[in-house]
Amino acid sequence: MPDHWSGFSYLVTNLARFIRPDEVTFSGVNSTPPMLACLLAKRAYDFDFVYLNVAGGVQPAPSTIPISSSDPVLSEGSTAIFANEDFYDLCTRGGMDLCFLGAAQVDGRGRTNVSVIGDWHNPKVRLPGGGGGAVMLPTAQRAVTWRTEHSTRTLVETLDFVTAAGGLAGVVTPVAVFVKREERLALQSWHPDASLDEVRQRTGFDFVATGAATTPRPSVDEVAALQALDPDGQFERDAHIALR
Amino acid sequence: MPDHWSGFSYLVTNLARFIRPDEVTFSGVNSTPPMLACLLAKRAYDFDFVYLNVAGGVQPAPSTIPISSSDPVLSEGSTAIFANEDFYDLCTRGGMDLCFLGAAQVDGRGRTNVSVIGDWHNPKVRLPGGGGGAVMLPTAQRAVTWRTEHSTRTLVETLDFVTAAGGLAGVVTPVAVFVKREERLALQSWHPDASLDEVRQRTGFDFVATGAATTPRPSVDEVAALQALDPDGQFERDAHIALR
Amino acid sequence: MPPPKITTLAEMAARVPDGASLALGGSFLHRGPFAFVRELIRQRKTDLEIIKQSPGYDLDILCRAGCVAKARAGIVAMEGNFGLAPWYRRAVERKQIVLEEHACMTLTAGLRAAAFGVPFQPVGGVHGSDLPSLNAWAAVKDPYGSGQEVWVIPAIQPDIAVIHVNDANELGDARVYGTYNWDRIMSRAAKQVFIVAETLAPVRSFTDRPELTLIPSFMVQAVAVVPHGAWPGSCWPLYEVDYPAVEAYMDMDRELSLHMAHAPERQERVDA
Amino acid sequence: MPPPKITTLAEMAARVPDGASLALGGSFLHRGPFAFVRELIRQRKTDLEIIKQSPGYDLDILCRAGCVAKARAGIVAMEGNFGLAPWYRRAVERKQIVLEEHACMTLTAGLRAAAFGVPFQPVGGVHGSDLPSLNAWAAVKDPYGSGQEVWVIPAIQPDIAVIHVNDANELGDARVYGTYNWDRIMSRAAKQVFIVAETLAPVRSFTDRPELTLIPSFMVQAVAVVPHGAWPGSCWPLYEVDYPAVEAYMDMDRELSLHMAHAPERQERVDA
Repeated sequence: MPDHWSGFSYLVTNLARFIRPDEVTFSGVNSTPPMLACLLAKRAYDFDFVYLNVAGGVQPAPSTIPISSSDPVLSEGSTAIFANEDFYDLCTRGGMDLCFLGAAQVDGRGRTNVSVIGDWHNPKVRLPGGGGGAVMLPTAQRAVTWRTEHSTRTLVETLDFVTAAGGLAGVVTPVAVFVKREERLALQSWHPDASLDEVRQRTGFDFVATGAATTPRPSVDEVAALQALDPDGQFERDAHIALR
Repeated sequence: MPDHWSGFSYLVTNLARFIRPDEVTFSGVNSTPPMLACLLAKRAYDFDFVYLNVAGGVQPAPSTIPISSSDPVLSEGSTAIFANEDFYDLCTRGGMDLCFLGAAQVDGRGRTNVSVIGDWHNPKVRLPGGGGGAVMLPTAQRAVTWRTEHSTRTLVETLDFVTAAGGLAGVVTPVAVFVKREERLALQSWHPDASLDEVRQRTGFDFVATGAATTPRPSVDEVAALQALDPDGQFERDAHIALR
Repeated sequence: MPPPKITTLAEMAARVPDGASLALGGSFLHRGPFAFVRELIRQRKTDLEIIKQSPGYDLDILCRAGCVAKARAGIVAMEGNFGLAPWYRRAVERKQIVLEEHACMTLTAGLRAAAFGVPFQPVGGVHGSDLPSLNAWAAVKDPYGSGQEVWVIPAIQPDIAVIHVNDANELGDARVYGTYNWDRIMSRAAKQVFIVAETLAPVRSFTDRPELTLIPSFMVQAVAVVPHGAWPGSCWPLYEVDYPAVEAYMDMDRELSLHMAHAPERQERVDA
Repeated sequence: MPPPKITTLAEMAARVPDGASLALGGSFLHRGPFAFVRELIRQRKTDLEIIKQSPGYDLDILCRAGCVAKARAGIVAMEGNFGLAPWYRRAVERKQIVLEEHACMTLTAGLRAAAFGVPFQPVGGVHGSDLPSLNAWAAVKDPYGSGQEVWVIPAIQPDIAVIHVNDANELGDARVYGTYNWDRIMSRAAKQVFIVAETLAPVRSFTDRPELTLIPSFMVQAVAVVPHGAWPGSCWPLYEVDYPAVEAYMDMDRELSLHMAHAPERQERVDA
């Protein structure tokens, strides 16, 4: 796998790399890549962190990896049920260190749109809507999102609608990792098979790339963990992620 | 017992008589007489009502009658635990039909003081304090209190401090029952061994007594129920209630 | 004695007037009152207002059947690998329903206000979002001088909360295994609570462990026992999502009646 | 790996700095962290702020020992047939402590504001009471035009919530049988949570029924296992109030040390 780093593996692995020791980390609904990232981090890294999820799980040990990232199996092995009001309140009072949140469009200030393509009142595409973002993005210590498509449609200069503001701490796509720097998204690294030029061309907003380099390839432990989570490649196939 | 109706029995029985079929009725902390009244009503009356209490009980069937009216035994036999936030929220959103609340002083508008005798900042007697009243009295459909002493010290023209306003629906003492009428407490009935004159003399606030009469003596069922709750008279002795 | 609370799914749905606002329990494909929702369709309810932080199949199929006038929701999707909710999406894009778009927690704040008996509820975050102006939400400055401004959400009181649970008893008490999602606050905010239960459990099992009861009997107006009633969704730990059934549902060219005919509550009816 | 959370009562109390604000769990004579409170006295803590809707013995004995600077409370009494809390009463009347008098639910509203991460929390009722002017509480008019005015309470964030529970495990999860009183919101509002447990239960018993867990491990900083630690109060269903012991405590002429010497955690120490 290190020889050909798939977009799927790149996405999941780099989401996992945002997870830090001992922190409280949350993955939500409609969020298969961060769910896998949390489970990967539990297997691949030699530190512990508090994994909470939208299924009420607190440090769960699910017996199977579900298709739905809100499946109650994700609370299996948990010592407590931490239900929805509980984890939202934890976040708004400042106790959520890292929160993975979905987005359809992301702008250069790390704001997100999950509401609509086109005008809200005359939608071209009605998207899922507000979800966790508007409350969690500004109140989590760090919020990270992902896009399975890296394009000027998804990483935009101007959002069609600002669902959530507050500034993402990170964005991962199949070819790049952005982090927050001075209230803007800055490029941290790019896929070894891509280039800074390519990332610039495929990104709708301007960004700083000072110090950016190719992303370190997945470690043996990261590869093994993802392999264990997706032994027959079903998640990878379902994700339909292409580098280009 | 009907021949000599003790102040204790008068108090408990007349508190019970405020309970109505199918209503949600609550008894709280520091509230032995209403606790006994709820348990008496369950035994003596041929209707059902929803008995909630501060120990989290929902329709409990306690195996013993506790000295403390917040004793967890009061949730024994309950099918649910309805904890403190739950019953307060129920009350503030309008779902509590009848609420028994304690008071040290009551005025003619049915407001209560449970905070202080004397000036709040220079107390002669520091009383227990706010408790449920300030929130529950104005939001319960009906709130009823009791006093074990009927005097101008307890039923006053002017409260030393208004802990809770909103207008009590009823007040029971060892010799009288008051109910709310046109935003004031009006005398409903008096103990067969007392008189309207006596009640007037011993009450610090003016009240209307139109239609008031002697209180109906306890029924056979009421007597039997209280006897069953207090077979050796311990609660009656502990209550130290004298008619005069 | 109060009237018995155990009733049929059909009778329970019949108690829902056209135009009622319904809070639906569960989340996405998990533990939703889906048998109840299908019964609303069979009874051709109209003008419903659906309140749910994370609806999916339930809101979608109700939109498909033309039962919905308004949705108040946080995030609407089929989830799993199914993406957007197609009939909901179409209903919004064609302006067949009114959408009040929330964050999950702003909707919850509105439910909290109703549950707490206050006219509005402050909520953390939301700053910088376009949602407040969309919904004409107000910000209130902290009267205690912190300088903070906080968004407040007006009370949201559903007419009926409909909750699918694992166990209920004949008195109306209900409990859930695994996460209860948003069902607790829904049950406290709504004027009435209807329970759809997998199992009618002995009262004794509730008195043995009353701490597990999510919704106490006195708050519940009706209980229908519908095994497998969360189909095609999951009900932990009894059954998982029926993915092939959801996939078949997602075929927009396939008749809705084919899907409805496969519903377990339908089967049960035939048996009964 | 995080450091182990199981510690001794002495070490746990030693982590409380003078001047700390402590939310104490339970209610009146029931399931209070009384062994912990006595250990604070043994360690001669001063200037504590005690936060509890319905304190009794705990606040009283802390006042008696001179540990308290401020109390934020709803209703203070010994309960049962014991009436007022004598040493607390004396401390207030002699102005040895500052009292912030609440209704139980206004204190809870302050805790809710802290738990919800908002600067203030609306609360139902309170209208007509002298408490708002006493505490300089603000009323906010409903910005949504209902005409209602609602009292709002500023956030109350205790430094530490100390909760006496039935069972804890080595990870820090805690559960309670019977009512949890106000402990849930206390545990969510406080910066830290200390658990005093009757029993150290297997982790497996928590994973078997995670719905019973009141406070999840990651919110808990320390656990001390102190059987009978709620003495002279009750801990349902293990033991009832020790009424003779409370009666002896109420004798204001009797030395406090005599009462302290009877405490079960003292006995345990001698054994250890």
